Amino acid sequence: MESSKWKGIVEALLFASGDVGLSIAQLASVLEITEYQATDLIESLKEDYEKAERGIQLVEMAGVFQLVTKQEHSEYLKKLVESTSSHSLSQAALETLAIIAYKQPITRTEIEDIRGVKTERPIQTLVSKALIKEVGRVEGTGRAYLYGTTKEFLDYFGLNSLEELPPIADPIDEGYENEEADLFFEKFQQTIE
Amino acid sequence: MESSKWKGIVEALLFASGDVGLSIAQLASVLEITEYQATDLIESLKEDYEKAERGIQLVEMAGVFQLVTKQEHSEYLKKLVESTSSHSLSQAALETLAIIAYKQPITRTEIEDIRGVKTERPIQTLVSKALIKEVGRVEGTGRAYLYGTTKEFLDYFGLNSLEELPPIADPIDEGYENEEADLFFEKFQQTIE
Amino acid sequence: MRGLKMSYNIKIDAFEGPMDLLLHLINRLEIDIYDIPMAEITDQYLGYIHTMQHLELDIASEYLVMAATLLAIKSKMLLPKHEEEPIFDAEDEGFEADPRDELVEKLLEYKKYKQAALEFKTLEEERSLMFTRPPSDLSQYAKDALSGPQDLNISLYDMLGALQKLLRRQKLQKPVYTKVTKQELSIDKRMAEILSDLRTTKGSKRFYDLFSEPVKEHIVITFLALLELMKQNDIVVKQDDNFSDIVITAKEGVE
Repeated sequence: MESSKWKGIVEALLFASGDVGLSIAQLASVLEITEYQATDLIESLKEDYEKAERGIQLVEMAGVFQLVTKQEHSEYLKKLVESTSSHSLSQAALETLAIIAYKQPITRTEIEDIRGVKTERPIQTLVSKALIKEVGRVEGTGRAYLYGTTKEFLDYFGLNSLEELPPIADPIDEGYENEEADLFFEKFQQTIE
Repeated sequence: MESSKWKGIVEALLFASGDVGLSIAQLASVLEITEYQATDLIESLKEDYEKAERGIQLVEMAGVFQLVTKQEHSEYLKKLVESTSSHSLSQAALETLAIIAYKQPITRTEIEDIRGVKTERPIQTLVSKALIKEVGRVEGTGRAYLYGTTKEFLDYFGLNSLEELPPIADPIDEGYENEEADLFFEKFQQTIE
Repeated sequence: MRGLKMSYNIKIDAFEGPMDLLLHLINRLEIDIYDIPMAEITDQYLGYIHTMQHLELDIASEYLVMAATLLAIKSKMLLPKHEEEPIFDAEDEGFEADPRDELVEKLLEYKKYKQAALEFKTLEEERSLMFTRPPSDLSQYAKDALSGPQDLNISLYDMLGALQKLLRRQKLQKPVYTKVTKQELSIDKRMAEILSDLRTTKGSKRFYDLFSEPVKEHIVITFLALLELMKQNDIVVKQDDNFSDIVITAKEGVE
C-alpha cells in the first residue's frame, strides 16, 4: 500500500480513538505492521500536522498518541464555548445528566468510568443549574459524594417522578471496569499463592 | 489572515466540536466572518480532505458539519472496537420509523393502521434510542401522543435534513423481495403437503 | 416434532404481520395486486394460519382479524352485482365499489413504507462505517452562572440524544487490545524482561520508564513483577528524596 494511504488510516484511527489515544503497539497490531513502521507513520503524520492549514496536532502523552487542537487556536475555541453555552448544556453536561438520571445515586468516579473522561466540570455545571445535587455519601473510606437528580430536574422536564423517564434500550455499561479490576485481582491472587 | 491559517482554525473548531458538529452560523459568528465566507472555507476544507493521505472527511449531517472517518477505512476501525453484535434496528423498528419519518406528526394508532400490527414496543425502542420523540398531542378526546423524528434520527442515518429522505417509490410493478420469508414459505408448504 | 416446532418459532419472525404475509403471498403467487383473486389468496392465507395452529404457534390476533376480513371480501365478491343500485358504499356515484379496494389501498400503503424501511437499513449500514469522536472538553473556557434550569433551553430528548451518542461512542472505546494483550504476558516473563532491560542500561532504569505500555494489564504485571524481583532480592529500589525519581537497579550477578 502507498504511504499516503497508510497515513490516512492512521489519521482515522487516531481521530476515532479520541482522548483515549493509541499506543504504537496498538497501531502496529491493528495495521499488522511492525512497531518500527508504525513509529515512522506517526512521525511523518506529525510533520504533516505542522503545516499552517492544519488545526490539529499529534501529541504523545503517557505513551499514547492522540490528536488535539493546536494551542494557537485556543481563543477561537473559547469563543465557540461562549457562543453556545448560555441557553444550552454542553454534550458533556447532557451525558452526565443522563447517566445520573438513570443510575442515581452515583459517584463521580462511577460516572467517569462510564464516560471515560474527567467529569468534574459538568457536575459543577449541573449542580449550579440545580438539576442535580449531592444526595449522600458512600460508606467507608473516601466517602465520595453520591449524586442524584433534583425536584427541579423533574419540574423542568415535566416529569412527575423518575419512573416517567423513557426507558433506555441499551443498558449503560458497567461491566467493563469491573472486568479489569477482576483481572487485577486474579493476577494478584496468583502472586500471593 | 491567510486562507491556510483560516482553514487551520476551522479544522480545530470542527475537531473540538466532535460528533455534536458545527453549524455555518456558529462558524461565522466565532470567526466573525459572513456565512458566505464560512461556507467557502468549509467547501475548501472538504476538498482537502478528499486526498488519500487524509483519513477523515467533512460531512453535513442533521444540519451541522462534522468530521468523521472515511468509510473506506472502516475495516481497520472495526478492529479497534469490540465486535458489536448487530446493534442495528429491527425490521419492526425500521418500518415504524419509516412511517413516522414520512408521515410525522403521527399517532401510534395511525402507525398501527398502516402496519396492521401492534407497534408499542418498536415505538418505545425508538424513543429510548432518541430517534423519535413526542411532538405534541391530538386535540380532543384521548389526546393521543403525536410522534416525530429527532435530530439524532438524521445523524443516525447520515441525513442532513428530512428533505434528504429517500423518495418513497410508488410500488407499482415492483417485486416484493423477502428471501427469509420465501424460505419460511417453502418449509411451510412442505409441512402442509 | 419438537425440534420442528422450535425452528418455526424462530422463523415466524419472517413476517412483520398479516400485511407482510399477504404481500408475500401476492408476490409469490405472481398476482396482480390491483386484481387480487380473492378465493385463491384467502385459501393460501388460511392455509398458513391453519399450519401455524397445527404447529401450536401463538397466532397474533391481527392475523385472525385479517383472515376474517379476507373471508368477508371474498363473500362480497360472490354476491350478484346490481347495475343501478349499488349495494356497497360507493364513494363515487354511479360506480360500484370493488370490495377489494380498501385492502389494496392498505397493502400499497404498507408496501411503500416497507420499501422505505429497506432503504433506511442501507443508510444505517453506510452511516455505521463512519466513526466520530466526542467533542473536546472545553469546560476550562466555560463560565457557570449560578441559576436554576429555567433559562435553559433543553429537552429530555437532548439528554437522551447525548446518552445515545455516548453509548454508541463507548463501543469504540473498549479497544480489542485488552483482549489481545491478555494473552501471555506472565509475571515471570515480565520479570525476565525487566532484568534484561536493566542490563542494557548499565544496570539501572527509572521506575516510570519501565511502564512503557499504556495498557492497564501491562502496568499491573510490571508492578507485580517489580515486587517479586524485590522479594527475590534481584533488584534494588532507591529514591533519594520524596518525589524524586525512583531508580531500579539490578543486583550484580543476577542472571
